[in-house]
Amino acid sequence: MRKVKIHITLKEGVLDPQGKAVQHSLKSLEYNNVHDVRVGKYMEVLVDDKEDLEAEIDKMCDQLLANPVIENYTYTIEEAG
Amino acid sequence: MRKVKIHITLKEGVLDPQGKAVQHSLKSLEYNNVHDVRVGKYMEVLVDDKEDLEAEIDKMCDQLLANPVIENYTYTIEEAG
Amino acid sequence: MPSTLEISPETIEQNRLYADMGLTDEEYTSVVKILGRRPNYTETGLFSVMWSEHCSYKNSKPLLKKFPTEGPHVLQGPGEGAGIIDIGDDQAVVFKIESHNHPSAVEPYQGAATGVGGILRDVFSMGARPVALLNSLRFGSLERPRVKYLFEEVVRGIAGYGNCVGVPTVGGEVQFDDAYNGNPLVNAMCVGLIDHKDIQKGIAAGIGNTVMYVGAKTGRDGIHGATFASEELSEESEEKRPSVQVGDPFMEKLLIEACLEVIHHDALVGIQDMGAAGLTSSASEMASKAGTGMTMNLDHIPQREENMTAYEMMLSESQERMLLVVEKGREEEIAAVFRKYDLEAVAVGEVTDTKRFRLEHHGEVAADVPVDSLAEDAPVYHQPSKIPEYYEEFQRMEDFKPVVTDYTKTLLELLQQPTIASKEWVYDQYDYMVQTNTVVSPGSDAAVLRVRGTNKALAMTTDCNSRYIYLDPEVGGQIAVAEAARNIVCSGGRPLGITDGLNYGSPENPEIFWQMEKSVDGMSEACRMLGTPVISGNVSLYNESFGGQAIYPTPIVGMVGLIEDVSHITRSHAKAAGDLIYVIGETKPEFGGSELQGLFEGRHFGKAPELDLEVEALRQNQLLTAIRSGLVESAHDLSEGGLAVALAETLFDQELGCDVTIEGDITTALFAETQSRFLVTIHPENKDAFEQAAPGAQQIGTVTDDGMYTVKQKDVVMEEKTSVLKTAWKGALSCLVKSKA
Amino acid sequence: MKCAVVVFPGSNCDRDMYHAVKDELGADADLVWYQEANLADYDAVLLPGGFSYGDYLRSGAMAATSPIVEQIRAAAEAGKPVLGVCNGFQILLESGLLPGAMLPNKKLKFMCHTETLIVENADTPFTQQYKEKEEIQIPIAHGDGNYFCDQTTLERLRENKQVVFTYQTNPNGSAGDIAGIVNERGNVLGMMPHPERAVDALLGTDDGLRLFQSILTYWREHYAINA
Ligand SMILES: Nc1ncnc2c1ncn2[C@@H]1O[C@H](COP(=O)(O)OP(=O)(O)O)[C@@H](O)[C@H]1O
Ligand SMILES: [Mg+2]
Repeated sequence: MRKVKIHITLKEGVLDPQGKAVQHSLKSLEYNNVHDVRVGKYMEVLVDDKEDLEAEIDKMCDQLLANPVIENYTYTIEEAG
Repeated sequence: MRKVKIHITLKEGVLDPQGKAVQHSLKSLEYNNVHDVRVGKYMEVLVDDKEDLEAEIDKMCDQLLANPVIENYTYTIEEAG
Repeated sequence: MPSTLEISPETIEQNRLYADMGLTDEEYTSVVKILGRRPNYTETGLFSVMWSEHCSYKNSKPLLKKFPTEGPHVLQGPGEGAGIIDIGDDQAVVFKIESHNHPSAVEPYQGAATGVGGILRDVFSMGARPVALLNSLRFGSLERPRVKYLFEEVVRGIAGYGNCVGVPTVGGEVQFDDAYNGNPLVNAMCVGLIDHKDIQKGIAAGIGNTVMYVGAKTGRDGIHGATFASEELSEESEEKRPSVQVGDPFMEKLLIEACLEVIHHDALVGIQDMGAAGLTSSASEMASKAGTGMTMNLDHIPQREENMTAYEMMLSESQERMLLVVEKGREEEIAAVFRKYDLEAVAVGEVTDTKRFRLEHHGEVAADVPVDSLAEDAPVYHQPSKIPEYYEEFQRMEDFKPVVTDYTKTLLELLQQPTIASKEWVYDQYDYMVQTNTVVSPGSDAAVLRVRGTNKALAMTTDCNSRYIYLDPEVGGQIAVAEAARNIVCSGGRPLGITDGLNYGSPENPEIFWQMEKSVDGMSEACRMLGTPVISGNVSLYNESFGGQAIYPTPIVGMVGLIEDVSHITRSHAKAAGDLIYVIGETKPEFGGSELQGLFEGRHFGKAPELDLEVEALRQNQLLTAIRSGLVESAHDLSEGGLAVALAETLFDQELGCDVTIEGDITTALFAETQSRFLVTIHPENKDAFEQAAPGAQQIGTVTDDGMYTVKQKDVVMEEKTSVLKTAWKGALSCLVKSKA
Repeated sequence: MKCAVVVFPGSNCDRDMYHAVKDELGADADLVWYQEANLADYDAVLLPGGFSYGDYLRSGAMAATSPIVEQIRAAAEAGKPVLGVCNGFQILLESGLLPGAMLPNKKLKFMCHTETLIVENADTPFTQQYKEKEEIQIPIAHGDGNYFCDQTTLERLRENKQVVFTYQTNPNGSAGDIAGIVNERGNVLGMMPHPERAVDALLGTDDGLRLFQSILTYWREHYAINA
């Protein structure tokens, strides 16, 4: 079994309303040293290992998990604990 | 400047309807080797470095970024590129 | 496989572990007597949840008996998932209110969301399609960061759930008062529509029939937290902690559609939602009501987590689950209906003739108790009651006489009080239009929904001014019902009945029990007089913050009315310049519990306003008759803030002006909160007819098109642009939310 | 004209769309379950609003992976009118039938109220009965209605007159104030506002009815004669 950790982030140039809101809230809580916040998704997917696992994860991300118009994704594959 | 990468995940035992739905969807796309999906948040926060940065990030997470009743968080601090 | 070492009956008794679960010594003794032996761990759990106030109403039952619950049009009174009232044409309206106060105090988003989910299930488990949601919310002062967080998240949670399932949230109320600083109230109400022939019951009838489980898997959600404090269990691993219930509105939406399909299937015998106390209450109540017994094999319960014990499964409050009883041999037909929606219906047990509730797990008997002992035989307590000191003091007080120097400034301040200010910030987040029946959307007195395919409409509202109830529970209780009825009548509806959400502090405190008793008396009297039986309700006690400070007694009234013809639908907004403005009802210098008192004094004291129920009923009838005769352009009840506020609210929609002349003491005329009053606008040509229909009505002025809010006596008392008043009123709440705490 | 209202798990404006077309417009309509539909039998395809798959992951994303999307694509390629409202629009974006993507509303709150829309292109199968630049009242109800596309796409949309509706006062942060767009061919419309909620004056506005009437007229002009 493998644990795939997937990070999905907004592409550069895509406005991030959530990030902006968090940044704004942090500022009103007087964290004045915060310059930027970007909010993305983090997924942990538990899969059976197989030969072409990477290719399959790529496909999953392209097909469903990320939207290529606005998002990038990266992932790492680990031994599942 | 530092880039703080924060992972926010649901505590164990807390229902993750979103993860369940994604898992189900992957299954109907015939990724039959997927056993579990958990969906969390990933944030990148750009901050000025300071002495007690870790303590401050902890405070931010407790106070705003994570919901301690249902979520856990972890983070790493990197040199901002 | 089962790794948990089950605690022995002896240990439970010796270490009084039952007390951690909420049973008293006497209750434990009577369980032992019922069983003829000591209960095991699971059985102790079953009794503790079923005999809790939430499930058994053990402290409130004697009070609830006082409510009138019958009427010629009542098809189902209290007792089932929700009450049902006939609306003609073989259709009926189904409704109920439910509290989710404590979960919302801990995790406001999920607490409120699952509150909405729960009340929806109560309604669609009757076979009704949910057509509307309402809510009634109480928070402390928005100046506190925690309160602000609770308020924002509760509203977001209600929206998140209701919007997703596609049931419009059409109305409600929000009040803010220091009394709720430590303990917010979140009550959700659902209204459904049903054809008489589709009415379902939650019964487990037919010996040998199959019990089926549908919906979300069972996890360790919301299991009675106290049990986990015991030493034995704290040695267990972290993952055994109960977790907060998380709602899945998507699952609920599938359940709604599947259940509304399955009720047409003749293999279905009974259906009930799993609400508080989950499997335990739904299963045992279904059997108890049918006079049967039930055996369940817990190995078949769909489980979300590993190694769940019988105790955990039976006490779990995982959301979005339903229990069905199905004709033996026809399980597959039922399962097929659910499969279409990707839902699994699993056979988990069978109806027996033993009148016992028997649970098997891993080949062993996990529990075996008489089924009636859980439901019907629960203890009933008659708590002592005592008149509170504060009440006697309030009764002795001189009447509060506010001194207003600048009427316009005072009006502006009142309009910005969060309880009076526009709730648009709230309801803009709710999809109040989905299902396309919402004729009068939030922002008027009651919400109105047409009944598609007919000429009828339903009016609905939630109301409760808890300040009056605090000052005088009996009169306050009457006022709560009367005010709800006023809102229905102002919309053109005849009140049909109510659901009540009784929220109080600890019933074990005699002064609080007195509040409960008196307010129920008051509500009952008003219900009798206004012809609105109580068809369902909910009780939430122990609403106290850590310092032992109880909330104001808050018995919320959810009322539904029938509008016989959509042409009778009336709003609170004035329609056109030139229309005449009338006030129905005389005004007295009553300021106890008023907004003005709160504004000036920072607290509420003295006597509540008086109420004469006969006068109330008469005026409501006159106004309704006038509305139905087509004589009324707009109607608005006078409530918080008195005439000055009501007049402003009436003008806001189109930013019209008014030219009004008042008589007598100015402060009283403008700001007193005397009951049984209405503000009405009519077309000038209906003047004579209207004055005949509403004999006591007094013309106070006219609607103008100059956009100026003008009130005179001999001289001008107030003169301000309606738009200025509106801006203050409209923006106040979002301003308070955004402001830095 | 026979319309298919496609029902996904979690759709919740399906019946509203059905009533609008069937009762108010007077056309034929069926509610078709996404797994069972045969869209070849229909003259127009309507994707209703709601929360397909709970709006989990991204609004419309999971619905966009279901097999019926291929049938919707075929209907679009055959030139049939395809209308996606709210969640239907999101599904059209996620499946690539329309360009761009949806982000959360800029204020991050769900919002529900009536907006003033401006008809930017009155020459589509959906808008013939409106006048160009006409202002119409149509309700919105969404949390993710902040339309995003890159600058090149935006310019192209404008050049091709693919922007059909804009908001008079942008409520959600949408690029170019966009409330609705069509594909290049003009027969696939996605819009966040709900025309099916605006077909009966009793509920506040009936400005949306003409959208459905336009579809019917278009169908009569292009297909009914041959059919
Ligand atoms: N929590 C809420 N949810 C939905 N609508 C609300 C809520 N609170 C207030 N409203 C709406 O705002 C309007 C004004 O409410 P309120 O001032 O309590 O009216 P009233 O005093 O006439 O009962 C009503 O239409 C009501 O339904
Ligand atoms: Mg009112």
